[in-house]
Amino acid sequence: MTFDAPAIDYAGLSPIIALTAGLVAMVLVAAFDQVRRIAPAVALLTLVTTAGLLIWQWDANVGLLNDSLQIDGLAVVFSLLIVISATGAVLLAIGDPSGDQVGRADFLALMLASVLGMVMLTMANNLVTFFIALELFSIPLYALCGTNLRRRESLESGLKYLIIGSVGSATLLYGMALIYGASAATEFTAIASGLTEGGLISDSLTLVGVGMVAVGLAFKISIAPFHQWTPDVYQGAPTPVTAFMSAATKLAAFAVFIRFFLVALEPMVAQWDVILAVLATISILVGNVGAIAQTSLKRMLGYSGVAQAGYMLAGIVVATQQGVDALTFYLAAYLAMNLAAFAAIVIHERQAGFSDSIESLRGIGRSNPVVAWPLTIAMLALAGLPPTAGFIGKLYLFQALVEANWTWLGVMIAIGTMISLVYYMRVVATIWMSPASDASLQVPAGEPGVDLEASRRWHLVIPAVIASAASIFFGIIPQPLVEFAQHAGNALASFIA
Amino acid sequence: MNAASWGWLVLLFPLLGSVLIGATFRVLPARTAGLIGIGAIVAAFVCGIAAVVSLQGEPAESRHVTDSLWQYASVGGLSIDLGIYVDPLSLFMVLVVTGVSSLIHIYSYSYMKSDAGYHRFFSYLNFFVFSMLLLVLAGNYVLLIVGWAFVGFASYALISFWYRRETATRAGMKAFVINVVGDIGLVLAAILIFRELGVIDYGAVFEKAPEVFTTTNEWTAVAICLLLLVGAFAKSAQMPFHTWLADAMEGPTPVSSLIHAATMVTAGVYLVGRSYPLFELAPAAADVAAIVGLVTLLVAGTIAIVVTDLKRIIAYSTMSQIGYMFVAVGIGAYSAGFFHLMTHAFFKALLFMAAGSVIAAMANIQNIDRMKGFYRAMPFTAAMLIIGALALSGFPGTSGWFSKDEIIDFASFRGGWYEIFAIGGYIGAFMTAIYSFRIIFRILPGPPCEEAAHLIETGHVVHGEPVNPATGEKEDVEVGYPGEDHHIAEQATGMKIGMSVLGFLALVGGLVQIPGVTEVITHFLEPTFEDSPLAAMHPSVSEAWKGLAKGAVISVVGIAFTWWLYIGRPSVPETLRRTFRPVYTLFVNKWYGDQIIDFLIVRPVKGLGRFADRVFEPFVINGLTGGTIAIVRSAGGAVRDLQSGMLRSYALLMAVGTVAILLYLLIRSL
Amino acid sequence: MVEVAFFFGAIGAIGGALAVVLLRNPFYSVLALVVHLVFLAGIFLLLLSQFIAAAQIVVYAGAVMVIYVFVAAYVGGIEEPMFDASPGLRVFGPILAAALFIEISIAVLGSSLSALGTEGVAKVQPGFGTPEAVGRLMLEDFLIAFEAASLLLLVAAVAAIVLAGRKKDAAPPAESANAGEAG
Amino acid sequence: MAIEWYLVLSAMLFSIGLAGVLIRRNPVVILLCLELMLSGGALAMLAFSRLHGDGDGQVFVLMVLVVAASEVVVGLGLVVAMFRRRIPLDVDEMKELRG
Amino acid sequence: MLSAILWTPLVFGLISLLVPRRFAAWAAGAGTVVTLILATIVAIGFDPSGGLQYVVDVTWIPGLGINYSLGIDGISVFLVLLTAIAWVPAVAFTASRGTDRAGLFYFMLLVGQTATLGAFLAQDLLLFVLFFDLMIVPFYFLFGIWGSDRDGVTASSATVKMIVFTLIGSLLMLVGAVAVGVISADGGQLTFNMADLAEAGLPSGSQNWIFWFFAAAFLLKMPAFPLLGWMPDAYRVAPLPALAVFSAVLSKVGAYGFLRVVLPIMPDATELFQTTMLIIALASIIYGSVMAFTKLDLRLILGFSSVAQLGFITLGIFALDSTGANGALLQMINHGLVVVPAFLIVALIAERTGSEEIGPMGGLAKNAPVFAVIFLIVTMATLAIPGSANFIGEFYILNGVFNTDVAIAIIASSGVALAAFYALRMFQRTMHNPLPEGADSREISLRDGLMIVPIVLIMIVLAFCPQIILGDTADSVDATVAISKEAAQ
Repeated sequence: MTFDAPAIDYAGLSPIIALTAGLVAMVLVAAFDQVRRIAPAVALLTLVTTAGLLIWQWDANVGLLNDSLQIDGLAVVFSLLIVISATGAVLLAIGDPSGDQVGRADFLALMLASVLGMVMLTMANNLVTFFIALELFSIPLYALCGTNLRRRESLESGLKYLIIGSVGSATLLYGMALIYGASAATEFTAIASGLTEGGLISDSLTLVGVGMVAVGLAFKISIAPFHQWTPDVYQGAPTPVTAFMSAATKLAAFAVFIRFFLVALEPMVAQWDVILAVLATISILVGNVGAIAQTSLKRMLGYSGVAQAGYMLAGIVVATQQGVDALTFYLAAYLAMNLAAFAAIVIHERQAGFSDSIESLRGIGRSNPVVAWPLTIAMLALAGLPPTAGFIGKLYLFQALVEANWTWLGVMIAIGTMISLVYYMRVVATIWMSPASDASLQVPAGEPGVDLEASRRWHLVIPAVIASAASIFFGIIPQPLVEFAQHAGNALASFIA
Repeated sequence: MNAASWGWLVLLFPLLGSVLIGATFRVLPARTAGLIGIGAIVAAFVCGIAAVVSLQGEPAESRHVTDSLWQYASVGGLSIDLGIYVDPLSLFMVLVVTGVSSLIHIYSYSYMKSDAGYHRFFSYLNFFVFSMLLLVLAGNYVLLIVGWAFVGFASYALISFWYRRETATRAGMKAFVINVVGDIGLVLAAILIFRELGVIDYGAVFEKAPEVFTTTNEWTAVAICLLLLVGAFAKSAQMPFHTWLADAMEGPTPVSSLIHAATMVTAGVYLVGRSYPLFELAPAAADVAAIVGLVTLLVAGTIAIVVTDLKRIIAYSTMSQIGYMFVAVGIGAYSAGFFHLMTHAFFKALLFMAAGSVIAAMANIQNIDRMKGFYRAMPFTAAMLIIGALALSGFPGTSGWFSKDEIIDFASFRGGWYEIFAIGGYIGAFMTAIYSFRIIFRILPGPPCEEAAHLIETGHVVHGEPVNPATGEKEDVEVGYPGEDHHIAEQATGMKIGMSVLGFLALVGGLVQIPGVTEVITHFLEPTFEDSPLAAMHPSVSEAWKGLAKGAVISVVGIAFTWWLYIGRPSVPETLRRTFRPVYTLFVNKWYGDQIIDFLIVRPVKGLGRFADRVFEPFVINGLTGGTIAIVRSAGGAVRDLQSGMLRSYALLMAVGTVAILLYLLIRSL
Repeated sequence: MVEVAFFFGAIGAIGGALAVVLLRNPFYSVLALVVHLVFLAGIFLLLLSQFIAAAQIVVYAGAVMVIYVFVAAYVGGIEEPMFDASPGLRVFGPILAAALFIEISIAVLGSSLSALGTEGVAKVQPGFGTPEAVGRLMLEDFLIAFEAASLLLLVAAVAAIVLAGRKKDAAPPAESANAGEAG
Repeated sequence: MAIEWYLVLSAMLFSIGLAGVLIRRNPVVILLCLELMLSGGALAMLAFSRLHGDGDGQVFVLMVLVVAASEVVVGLGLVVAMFRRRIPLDVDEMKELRG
Repeated sequence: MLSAILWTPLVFGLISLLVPRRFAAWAAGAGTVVTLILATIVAIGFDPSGGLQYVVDVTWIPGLGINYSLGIDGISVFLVLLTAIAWVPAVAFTASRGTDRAGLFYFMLLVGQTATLGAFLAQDLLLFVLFFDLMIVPFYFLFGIWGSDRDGVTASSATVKMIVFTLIGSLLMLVGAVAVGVISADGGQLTFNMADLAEAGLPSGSQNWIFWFFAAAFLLKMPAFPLLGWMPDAYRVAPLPALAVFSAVLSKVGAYGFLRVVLPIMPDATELFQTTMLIIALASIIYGSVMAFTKLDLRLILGFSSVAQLGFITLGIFALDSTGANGALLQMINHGLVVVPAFLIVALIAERTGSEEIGPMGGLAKNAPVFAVIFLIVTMATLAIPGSANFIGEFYILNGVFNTDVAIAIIASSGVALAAFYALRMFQRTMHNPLPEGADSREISLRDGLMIVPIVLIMIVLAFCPQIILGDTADSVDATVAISKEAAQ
């Protein structure tokens, strides 16, 4: 039998190839005990190479392999951000007990696999790649959450994430099926044309399909009411994993969310924008009020993640290029602040015997600046106070919303932010304004991974410092980041206003 | 040098004196401070005379000079100059103020000797004189208000001069707050004037007023005048703003004599006289002034008859006398009013000084029931007291006789319902005679009380424990209240000079204004009131003399009656008191003025405060904040309950969400 | 003929599915799923997708289910009590599922996509659903997805080893259980 | 045989699977129910693929099989790990993380 | 030039954060002094009729149409100067007493100054909003870290309350500001330059809701009745030097915002809601005064008195009358000048009596005549005794309101009497009456005198010629008021 192999644009594909190579290499490393120690180096090398290749492909805008992938501004920008957060996570993972238990190489292999899935997802341009890439990044994450085998929470979070996640993907799959049925196509632009030509823009079949796809994605970016896994998983999973997934998952899912809804489903914006607006509102409220009175820092960040997802979703609702820009900017800012926060938490955990309770932060402001400052900056940024990137991000979102006459959603965001101040500021208050409690200092003996020197480890301090510095820097000189974000938006110029 | 420049100098000296003393109180020996104080005022007095001279040089119609240092404030057409307005009236006031002040300064030089707060006293006193002069020289209403408030402040500072006494501080607070109420009246008046006339300077205002208020008693004009009167009454302790004056006696005696008898309290009269063009356009308001004056003079008289605190008696008599002045300016007897203002300044200051010397001798006991036989103990003081009392009760020939009766004459001369002012005036005069000589007959004659006796024997006064006469509590000598060797009574030269000069003036001061003979005041003030129809008319000389005769009779009879009351039949007062118990209680409780104000104003305001503090803040204000927080928190609780940790319930919620969304979309697709 | 086959298959598939849900012993549920998959494969055949049907039987009923059986056997057949800690779910679960079913059905039946009433395009191109066709598509249009799928299997294997595989440094059950409590 | 019927069948399987996830407590069984949901999706895919006579759907289903397999493997891995840690295999018992 | 003023404090703040602690105070002090000098130079070089001056205008975020544009006009010139003045004694006082973690303290304090100056200088709406939000952050730390738990109020809880509630308004304002820009750009070139926005003119429909977004922010910041729930606790815990500048300057930014943003950009809405705002202001006056003479805690007395004062200021602004607005602006500066020494005096009193409750106090004047006199002057200025510049401020305000609504003017004037009462009460209960046991009546030290007296002297100078300020402000203010006047027609 004969078949004509598709033309392969290796340049465009290079980032994926690099990641795949890295992944395979990592698996090999895992196989041989004597070389395990180089695993982090391999991982970092892979990520850096990928980043380099992505930057090389900065201006690319081509479909790969019969348009099953599309490498363009959107893909490049989001992939870069994903790679950055992965890099941070890898650094934080060094010396993490979970890594040590499952074998560091395996751990990193899973992480790389996840990254690969994400990068692929940012480029996914038809339903099949969409689905497979989504699973490729989710399934390793399920495993990663469970990798701290000693802690019951870890396994529990893993299983919860897996089951709920699978329900989500099943729903997504069914929705895809319906859309495929309605449009008779799997490639995004083809779907758009299929739907319009078939006159099925507002057909029940299509709409239900869209609804189910929306649910599936909403789950991934933890939009209420599909968010409930988030706090549990954030808290239960090993902190480096949380640090990775909190930003990266959102980045990947939002990338495909943008591409699918603004390319494939662009003709029927009027049908879905209200749904998304309502979902955004719900998560803003639920996330913010849920975060109040949390005692676990990671858990609180989980809820705040829900709220932040709500803010970001607003960027899609407006269905304008500016909306995409704003969303991208916000995601980038969110990456920085989140990384800062989690890096600080990792350092703190390692010193304080894996307690991430907010109480254990009392008096840190005096005793441990390396934790206090990044965490403070992160909180201020998440709360959207100047002069941090968070402020500009909100500003950008507001502009996009007002431009598109979604002002009420902007007001919702403002209200949500007001509520959020309560818990963010409480953390800052605990850090700086309460006397140190002895509880925060005494470390459970023999706990693996406890490391009183953590605040001097370069691989922990560097992410914290860089990330928090970035949150401030882009608050004062946002223009570069704005242009960065606009690069993503421009990719869709031909599809949306 | 024209009158205006002299006027500025008049202002300058007291200010300099005050600042100088205040600034150098650490280094300056006490006496020098006193001398500086005196010097400043005397200099001001001299400049005042110079100003008069240079002003009299002018032709009558142009005897008013305005001069402005710089623009004080100017926005949106409302421009205020830092300017003065020099004319006979203001200069007249300047002379009275500076003149009396100089004497009182001299008196205080000895009286306050050995008071720990000596510098403070003279600094304040000079500042007061400065403020008073600013008040009378001010060239526009805003600056007037400034002076107005400054004298209020000075009076506050001096009333609570012995701030160790809670009674004193409370009295000071009372005086200040009531005066601020008056200030508000003035402020609103000024604003209203500006709104109606578009100007704020005296000259301009008086020019434009007739053009704007074409008909008499336009409500705006009346409103302006009434607001002015609020200020005037508050400052001059007229009803219903009179309650602060009696308490103001907490201050050192020279203060009572200067501020609360001679000068500040008469500012209200000056204000009305100064704004006469407005008042003549709103006769209704003028009548209000007169009526209030009348009521006050009667009420205050009744109180003065019954109270037993020496200084308070004189204080109430002051209120009563100011009542006369208000009647005068109210009915248009301007020159008479200001004449009485002058004479009153003389004899009332004198009375206070004498009283002060007695009180000193009594080791600060002010209750006249305890005083007896000071005639022999302190002949000089006694003489001064008698002179003062004579003048006050309008004994023929004394200054009070001429001035008071001129007012009453004018009232009866205007006739019509103005007669009641005449009648009331005579009644008041009778009462005046009674209370002034009540003092004399109670404390001078008879067997000396122990203090007096001690003074006679040792030639020196008792060294009583310094106590607060009001509460009887021990005094803290260091914060300024007389030290051990304070009781120099009348021996001190300073006091002698002060008293004797004033005594002389109280006796002969009236001669400047003998009807038909010397009408100096009238002529002097004429240019100010030249275009006032009321000022133009005079009772004929004969009528004037008739009136004086009546007055003479009343005062003599009154004095005689008083003699009979306290010397002839000492039992009578007691029987009277018993027979007219209710009336007596009413009088002795000062017609319950304090209680009424307390009930009407103080309590409601305090109640409001309590309400705001106890109810409004916790429930409403904090409710707004706490309430929102509570709502959010409870919502958070709900979310957390939903987050049961049960995986299947998570799935359930997802399913619910999905079903709901699909439902919406299905409906949407129809 | 086709109808009969369809309903036969449908009943079998649904029956299997219900059995999976309702049988209380996990072990039986696994077997029930196998049954379900077999019948489903039959229905796949009706949809002209022989290759998928075959894959279904071989990969699924064959390979995957074996893992299930092992695990089910390893962890032992835990009889779960019929009465549920939270009876609410017992009630609402089925109701919601039913609601979802109805909604999708309405969507399908109410759709204006007229073709739904038909058996699909009259004559599909020859060899539709044959291994060749699928293979060609997979290597032409969906190469990347194919690669991804293979990687996915690899990763899944790694993950399984990571989680279930015995590590020399992994703590023996007993004490780690305590650790579990402690954590 | 009209395609609708296949779709209705797939919807039913999907729902049954969902119901199973909601009412069963043994993670192993829940994984089985997830399989049901996926196969529901797969059936729908195939039905449409037949409808349009277009092979993409079939490829898709193949991918679904792979995905399902991987999920199962990881899921069972977790189950085994939990079993090893003596953690009761009952999702209602997994309440360490809550609130 | 303006950039220099704006960033000097920040730079020195960083320096004092980095240098060894014993130099920190010097660095901070130098920073404030340099700022003061620069501000003075600008104020002297200011041309009353020159409109907007020293303009700096650079694109900052072209992507969002935000410019870094500064400028100074009659409305802001003296507020900038006030800010520059107020910080000097605050730093000096802290330095003289010494503080824990000095570097951080001065850093925060000076960041606060930069932010405040920024709010006054910003000519780009979003820049203004940014600085407006930024202001609160350093004070959150200052109050929280160096604050003391008093009367059962913990510093952290009080500060969280404060920042949350003041930012509620700010966030709405952010939305409002964006809306202003976008709506008036109307698809065209997006700009947030205030002047251009005023030019463009907003459709009155959108003005009406945007107005309240801004009003919420400003009223909360002042704070005005009934939005002052956060104020008492924050005042209770705050460290006094920081509180002095906070109360003196930051509260004014709210009022300034009305003049700078609301009146010119939303004239129709201003016109529409004038009465509402007047009533709110009136309520603040009455409530503030009443609370001020009910409370016993000196901080709260001053706090509520500034509520009342800001009520007056708001009243003047919304009289929409030249005299009223000018009076309001003058009053902002006067009140700022009064509050700084007032709070420092409170600190001195606390040092002498160990308490800030006037209940058990008294007699401090005994051995401290100079101290007493200084306090007396401040008190008199607080109650706006005629002859003080404060009086002229209130006089013009009342005049303006009188032309707008006589009834409100008359009721408002009662606030003056209440002010007299609470201010004197505060003075007497501390300085007069018997000296209780344990309190030590100590004369003010030369060092402390040097911090307070200069400001008192400025007050006296202004008392002799408020025209110094009014002369410069009049033109700009009149222009602003004129806009909303036109809207009325």
